[in-house]
Amino acid sequence: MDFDLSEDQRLLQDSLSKLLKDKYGFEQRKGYMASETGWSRDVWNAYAELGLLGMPFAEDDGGLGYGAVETMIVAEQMGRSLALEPFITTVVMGGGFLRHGATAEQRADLVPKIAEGKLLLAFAHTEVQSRFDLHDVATSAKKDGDGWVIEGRKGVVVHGDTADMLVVTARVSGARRDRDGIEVFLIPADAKGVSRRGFKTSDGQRAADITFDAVKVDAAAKLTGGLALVERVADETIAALSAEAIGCMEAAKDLTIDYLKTRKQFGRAIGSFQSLQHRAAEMMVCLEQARSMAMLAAMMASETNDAERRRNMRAVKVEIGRNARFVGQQTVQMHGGIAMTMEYAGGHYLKRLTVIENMFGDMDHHLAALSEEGGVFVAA
Amino acid sequence: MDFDLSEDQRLLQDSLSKLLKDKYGFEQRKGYMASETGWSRDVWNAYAELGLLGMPFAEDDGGLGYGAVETMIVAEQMGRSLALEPFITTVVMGGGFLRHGATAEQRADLVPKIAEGKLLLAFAHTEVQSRFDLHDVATSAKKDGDGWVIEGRKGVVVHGDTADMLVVTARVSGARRDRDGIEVFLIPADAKGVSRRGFKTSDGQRAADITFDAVKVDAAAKLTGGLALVERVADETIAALSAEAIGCMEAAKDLTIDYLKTRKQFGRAIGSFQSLQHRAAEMMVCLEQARSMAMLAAMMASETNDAERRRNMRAVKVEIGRNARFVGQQTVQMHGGIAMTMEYAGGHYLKRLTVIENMFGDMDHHLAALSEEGGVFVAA
Amino acid sequence: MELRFTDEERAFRQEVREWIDANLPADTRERMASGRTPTKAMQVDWQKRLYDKGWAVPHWKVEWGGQPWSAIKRFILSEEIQSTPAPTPLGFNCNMLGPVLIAFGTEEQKKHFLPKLASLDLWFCQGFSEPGAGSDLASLKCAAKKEGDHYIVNGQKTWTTLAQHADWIFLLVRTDPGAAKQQEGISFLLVDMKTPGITVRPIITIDGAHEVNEVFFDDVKVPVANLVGTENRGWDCAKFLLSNERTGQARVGASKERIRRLKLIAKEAPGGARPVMDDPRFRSRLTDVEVQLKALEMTTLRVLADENRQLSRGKPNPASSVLKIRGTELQQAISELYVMAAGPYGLAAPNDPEADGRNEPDIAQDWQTLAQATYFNWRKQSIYGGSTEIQKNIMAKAFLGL
Amino acid sequence: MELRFTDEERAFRQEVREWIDANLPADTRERMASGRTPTKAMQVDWQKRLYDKGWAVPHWKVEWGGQPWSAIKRFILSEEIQSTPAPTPLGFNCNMLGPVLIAFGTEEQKKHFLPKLASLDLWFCQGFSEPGAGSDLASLKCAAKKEGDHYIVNGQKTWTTLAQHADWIFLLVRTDPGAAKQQEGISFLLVDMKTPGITVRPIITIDGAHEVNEVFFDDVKVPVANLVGTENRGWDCAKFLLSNERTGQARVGASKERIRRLKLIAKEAPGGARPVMDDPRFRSRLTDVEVQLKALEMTTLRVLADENRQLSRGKPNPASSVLKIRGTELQQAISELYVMAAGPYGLAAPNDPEADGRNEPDIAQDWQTLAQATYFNWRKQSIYGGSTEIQKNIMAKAFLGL
Repeated sequence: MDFDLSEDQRLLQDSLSKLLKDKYGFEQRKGYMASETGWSRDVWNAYAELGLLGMPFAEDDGGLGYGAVETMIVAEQMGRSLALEPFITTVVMGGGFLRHGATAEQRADLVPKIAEGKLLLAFAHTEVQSRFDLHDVATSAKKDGDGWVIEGRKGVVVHGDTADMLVVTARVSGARRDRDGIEVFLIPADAKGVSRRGFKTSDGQRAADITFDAVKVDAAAKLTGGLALVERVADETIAALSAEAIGCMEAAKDLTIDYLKTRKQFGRAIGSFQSLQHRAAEMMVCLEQARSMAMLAAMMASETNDAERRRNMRAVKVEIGRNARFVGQQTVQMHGGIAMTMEYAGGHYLKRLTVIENMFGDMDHHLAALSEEGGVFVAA
Repeated sequence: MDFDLSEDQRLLQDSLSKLLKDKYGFEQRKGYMASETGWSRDVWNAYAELGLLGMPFAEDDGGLGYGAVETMIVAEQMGRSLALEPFITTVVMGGGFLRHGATAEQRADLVPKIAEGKLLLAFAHTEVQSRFDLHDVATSAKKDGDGWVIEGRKGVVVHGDTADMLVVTARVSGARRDRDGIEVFLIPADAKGVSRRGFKTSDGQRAADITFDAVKVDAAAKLTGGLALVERVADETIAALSAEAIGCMEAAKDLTIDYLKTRKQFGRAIGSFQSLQHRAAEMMVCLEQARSMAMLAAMMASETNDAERRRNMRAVKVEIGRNARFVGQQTVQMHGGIAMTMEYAGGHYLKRLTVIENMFGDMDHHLAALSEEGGVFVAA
Repeated sequence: MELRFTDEERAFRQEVREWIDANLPADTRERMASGRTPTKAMQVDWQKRLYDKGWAVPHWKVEWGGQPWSAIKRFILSEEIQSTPAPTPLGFNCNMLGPVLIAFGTEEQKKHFLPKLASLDLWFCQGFSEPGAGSDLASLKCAAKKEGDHYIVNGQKTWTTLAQHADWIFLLVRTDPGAAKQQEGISFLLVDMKTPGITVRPIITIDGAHEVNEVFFDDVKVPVANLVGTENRGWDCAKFLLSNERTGQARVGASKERIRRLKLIAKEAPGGARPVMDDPRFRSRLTDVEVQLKALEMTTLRVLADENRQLSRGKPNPASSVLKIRGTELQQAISELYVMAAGPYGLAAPNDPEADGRNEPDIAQDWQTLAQATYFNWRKQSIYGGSTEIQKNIMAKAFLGL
Repeated sequence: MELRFTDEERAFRQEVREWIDANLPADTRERMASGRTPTKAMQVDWQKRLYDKGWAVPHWKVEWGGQPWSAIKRFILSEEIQSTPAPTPLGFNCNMLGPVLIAFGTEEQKKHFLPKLASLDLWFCQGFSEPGAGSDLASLKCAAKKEGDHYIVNGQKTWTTLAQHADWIFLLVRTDPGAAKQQEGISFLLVDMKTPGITVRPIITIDGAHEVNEVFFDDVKVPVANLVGTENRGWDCAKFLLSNERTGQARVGASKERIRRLKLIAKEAPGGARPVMDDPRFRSRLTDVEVQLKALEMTTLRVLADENRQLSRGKPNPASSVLKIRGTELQQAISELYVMAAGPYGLAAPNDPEADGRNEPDIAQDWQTLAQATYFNWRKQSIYGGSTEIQKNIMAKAFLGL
C-alpha cells in the first residue's frame, strides 16, 4: 500500500494544473459558461494536446493505458478550477462504455477521435420516473430486422446538447424495473428521430432532454454488457466525480482560509475568532475524510467483484456527499454575503458540489441501498 | 393563551423549591441513593405534607384537583434536584390509572392513602420482547370464577421494588401484539405468586423484575379502559417526564455556565473561549426548544382527542430527547473530566436524561411512529 | 397558565382565513405557492388590500393605523398570511422603518410617512450594510456632511434588498467622523431614490436571482428635515430597529406552508419503485423537521405572550434569539428536503416566468427546478439579519453573562 | 500510488489472525467481546504472550525489541488485535514511556526499563494531569525539589488511569518554579509507586467504574537517576509523547469489532414486531457510522503510509488530527447505537462479574446492561488525550495558519 504519486503522475498533475491556471481564471470561466456550448472548445483542444482525452484507453486502441488513479488526478484538478468541459461525460463515461462494451472495431474507429478531441459522448439514461435506480428503464429497443428501433425519452443528459454520440439505455425485454432486459446502445446524436433540447443545470453547466422517436440503429449499435456494464461505468464515474468533488472542496477550503485571514470585522481578522477557527478545522477534517474516500473510489473502480465494488462505491458516495455538503455550506457561511453572489467563486463551489451530490444517487439513496445490502463491513 | 403561572402555581413552585433546597443537597442525595430503597421516606413524607401526593386527584376523592400544569411545575423542580422519590410512578402513573380507570370505591379507598404518603404504586408493563410497544403484551389474565389469574413476567418496573401495589397489563384475549384484549389490573405487591427482584438502574435509581406466577385477583382488580387507558396514562407520564427533563437540563445548563465562568485554563476563564460560548448558547437554544415542548405536553396531557394527543406527545418525546441528549453530553464535554465522576452532579444529569430518553419510547421509536401516522402537521 | 387558544382567538383565525381566501388574487397565490417571491405589483396590490382592511400594520400604535390586539392575535394574522401563502407586508416599511418613526420621528415625519409606509404607497429599502461593514455594522463609512439645510451623502451601501423596486431608502450614515466611539457620530436619514447621484447596481445571487443591490451615493443632497431622531445618535434608531427584527425571523407559518406543500409533492414525486414520500428515511427526515418546527411555534408563542413583561423588564426574553437561529436553520433544512425530493431532475435550473425563460417549463416539474435554486438562496438566512454567529455572541453576552 | 494491500501484507494478516486465535485465552476473549476492559491478570498474561512472540512493541527500534516492519504491517497487527478483540499492549508502557525512553533515556534507563515495559513486568501509569492543569497541562504545579541525589516530590496528580494496577508512574513535575515560561522548568521523572508518601485514591466514574485515580505525593523521595532527559526540559519529553499519541486514538479495529458485534446482537435484539436490526432507521444509522469508519480507516492508512515523509518534513500529516477527532466521535456514536439497540432493558445497570455483583445477571441481557454504562464511560473519549477542542485549536494553528 502506497499513497504517493509516481513521477509520471506528478507530471500529469503539474501540467494540467499549469494549463488550468492559465486558462481557468474566474473571469475566463464566466466567458466559457456564457458561450453557447457552456464550455471552451479551446481548452478542450488543450486537454487533447496534453493527452488527457485518450488517457484511460488501451494503447492498442490509441490511448495511453492509464488507470483510475490518473483519472482521479485529472478530475481533482478540474474540480479545483470548476472546469466546465465534458471530460467526465466523454472520457470517463463514454470512454468506459467503449472500453468495456464496444467491439475492437468500434474502439479502433472511435477512440482516436475522442483522443483528438473530435468526438464527444454523453450518457442518456435517467428517465422521468427512474430517480436514481439504474435498472429503472422504460425506453424501449425493439428488434427491427438486424437492427433496433429505440423509443423513449431521457432527461438530464449532462452535456447531451453538444455530444456527437449518445450512449443510451433501453429495454429489450421485461418490465420497467426488471434487472434483466436492459441493453446499451451507441447512437449518433444526429440520427433521424433524435430530438434534443439543451438547458442549463443549477450549477450553470449544460444538459439536454432527449426524445427518441422511432430511432433506427443497426445491430452494431448494441454494446455488450447490459445492466452490469451500466453499473460498472456508473461506479467509474462516481470515482471520477468524487475526485472532482475533492478538488472543489480543497479549493473552497483554501478560499475560505484566505478570506478568514484577510477579512476584518470588529477591528480584527475574522479568522481570529475561535468559533470560525474550529469550523475551519472541522472543514479540514471533512476534507481529509472525503479525500480518503476518493482514494478508496480510485482503488475500487477496477475491482472485479461487482458486489464488493458497488458496496464500497456506495460508501464513497455517502461520505463524499456528507462532507461536500458541510464544506460547501460552510464556505458560504464563513464568507458571509460575498459568497452568495455570482461574482465570487465560493458559491459556485457549493453549487457544483450540490450537483455532484445529486448525480448517480444522493446520500440517502446509497445509504438505504447499502444498509439493505448488509452495510460496509460484511462478514469475511 | 397565557404562559404565566398563577399565584397559586408560583406558591407551589416556591415551596417545593425551598423544600428541595433544604433536603436535596448533592451529599444528601448520595445518602438517599445508597439507602436500601434508593430514595428518602423522609422527603416523601414532606411531599405529602406539602400536598404534592394528592395533587392530581379530584377533591371528591381526597385530592387537590390540580392539573397537568401543576404536575409540570412539580416534576421540573424534582428534575433540578435529581429527586429520587417515586413521585411519577405513584402519583402520575399510578394516580392516572386510578383517576381514569378505577371505580369511585377504589379511589375512595386508595387516594387518601396515596395523598398521605402511605401507598406506593408502580406500573408493571414492559416485557422482554415488547421494547416500546404499549400493545405488545404476553402476560396473560385468565378468567377464574369471578376473578382472574395472572401469569407472566414484567421487567424494568421502575420503583417496583418498593411499591405496595402494582398496576399490571395483561392479555385476556388475542395474540401478543393485538391492540384488543389488553386489560389493566391492580394487584397488591404482596399477593401470592408475585415475586420481585429489585435492581439498580443506570442512573442509580431502583427498578424491579417481577414474576407473576398464577396470581389470583378478584374481579374488582380489573380497571376499566384497556389499551386506551394505558396510552392515556403513558402520555400523562411523558408530560411529567418531559418536565423533569427540563429541570435536569436547566440545572445542568446553570452548572455548566457557572463552571465556564470560574474554571481557568491558559490563564483565563474557559468561558472566555468563543467556541465554548457558542456551545453554551446552543445549549440555551436547546433548552428553550425543549421547554416549549414540555409546555405543549402539559397542554396536551388532557387532550381528549386520542390521536391528536398521541401525535403531539410523540413530537414532544422526540424533541425533548434530542435536546436532552445535546445538553447532557455538552454538560460533560464542557466541564471536562470533573463531570465524568460520581462526585459531581454534571454527569448525573446526563445519566438521568438518558434514562428519561429511554422511558416510554426513545426518539427513533416515536419519530418512526409519527412519520407513519402522517407527521406533526396533519391537514386540518 | 392557559396553553390553548381561546375561542375568540380561534374565531379570529377563521375570520382571517376566510378573508384571505376571498381577497387574495389567484395569480399571487399561485406564484407564492410555487415558492417564488411576489412581483412588485403583487406585493403592492396585496398590501393595499390589507391596509384597507386595517391589517397591514396591526402592531403599530392605534393612532397610526395599528390594532389594539394581543401579540397572539397578531401572530395569528401573520401566520395565516404566511401559510396561505400570501405576501407578508413589506418588512422594511412595516417592521423596520415604521416602528423607528413612531419612536423617533417628528410629528411631520409620522404624518407624512406612516400612512404611505402602511399602504405601500412608498416602497422603502434598507441602507445599512457596506462592503466593509457587515456583521460589524458600526464600522460603516458612508458619510453625510451638513451643508446648510442639506446633508451631502457620499459612499456605498450593499446587500440592499429590492432597491430596484424602492422609492425611498433609509440610511445609516456617518455624520461625525471624529466621534470617540464607532457607534457615535452615526445618523439615520430618509432618502428619495430619485435624488440625483444615486446609482443602483444589481447583485445577482448564486441562485440567479436579482434580489439585492449595491447602492452608490455621489454627492446626494438630502434635506435636513429627513433626519430621523437626533443627529449623531442614529445608532439608537438602528439598535431599536434590529431588536424588533427577531420574532418575525422565525417565519413558522411560512415553513409550515412549505412543509405542507412538500408532503403533497413528495406523495407524487417520482422515486423509482415508489413515490419519494414512501421512503421511510425521507419521511423520518421530514417528520424530524416538523417536530422542531412545532417546538419553534411554541417558542414563538411564548416570546410573544411575554411581550408586555419584556417591555417592563427592559430585556428581551431569553428565548427570542432562539427564533432567528432555529427559524433559519429549519428553513434551510426544508430547502434541503426539497432538493432531496427533486432527485436528478433537480439539476435543471429554474424557469422564471418573469424573466426571458431560461429553461422551457417542461424539462422538469416546476418545483423540481426551483428546489436547488431555493436551497442556494436560503443559505443567506443564517447570514443576514444578524448571522447565527452574531446571535450566539449576543446570547453568550446577554443571557449567559460570558 | 498503490492502494491495495500487497500479497505479503495479506499473508501477514492471516498469520496474525491465526496466531491470535491459537494463543488468546478463551476467558480473555470473552470478557473483551462483552465490551469490558481486561482484568490486570488478563492484560499481563496476554502482553507477555505478545512479547514472547516479538509483537508487543513492533514500532520500537529493533535493538529494543521492535520489528523492521512498515507502518502498514504494524497497523495490520494492531487492527487484528483490536478486532479479535484482544487486549492492546499497555499504552502507557509501549506507546508513551517506551518511545520517550528510547529518545531521551540514558543507556542504563533503556537497558533497565525497556524490556520490562515491553513484557509488562512493570506496569506504568501516567502522571500528567492535575486538578488545575487539564487541557492547559503546562500550568502544572506538582513540584520536585532536588536534595542531594534525590528529588523530593510534593503535589497531586489526577485522572491517573489504572494507577491501582501500576508498579511505577512517569511524572511531569515542576523543578524550577522561577522559570520564565510555564513550559520551562518542568522535568520528567520515573517513580516507584511503592515509595513512601504516595497515596492513590480511586475516582469512580459515572458508569460506576474504577479506572482513574487521584495520586498524592507527600515528600516522596525519587533518586536523581530516575530523571529522564535534561532537568527542566521535561516539556520536550511531554510534547514528544503527546505527538505520538494520535494514530492509536483512531482505534478503527476496535470500532469495527464493536460494529460487527452490534450487527449480530441487533439481529436478535427484541424490538416489538421485529428485531431491532430490521428497523430501516436503525440500520441506516448503523450503516452511516460504518461509512464514516471506512473513511477513517483509509485516513489512518494514509497517515501511517506517510510516516517516513512526515519525519523528514518535521511536521505531522494534516490528516493526523482527524484521527483523534473522528475516531472518538465514532466510538461515541457506536456506544449510542448500543443504547438504542438495548431499548428499555438498557435501563438495568450492569452486572460486574469482578465486583460483588450489583445486579443479578438475568435481569437483562449482559450487553443490554452494559450499553448505557459504556455510553457514559465513552464520553471521556472526546475529553482526554487532547480534547476535541484542543485538537481543533492545534489544527487551526498548525495547518490553517490561523
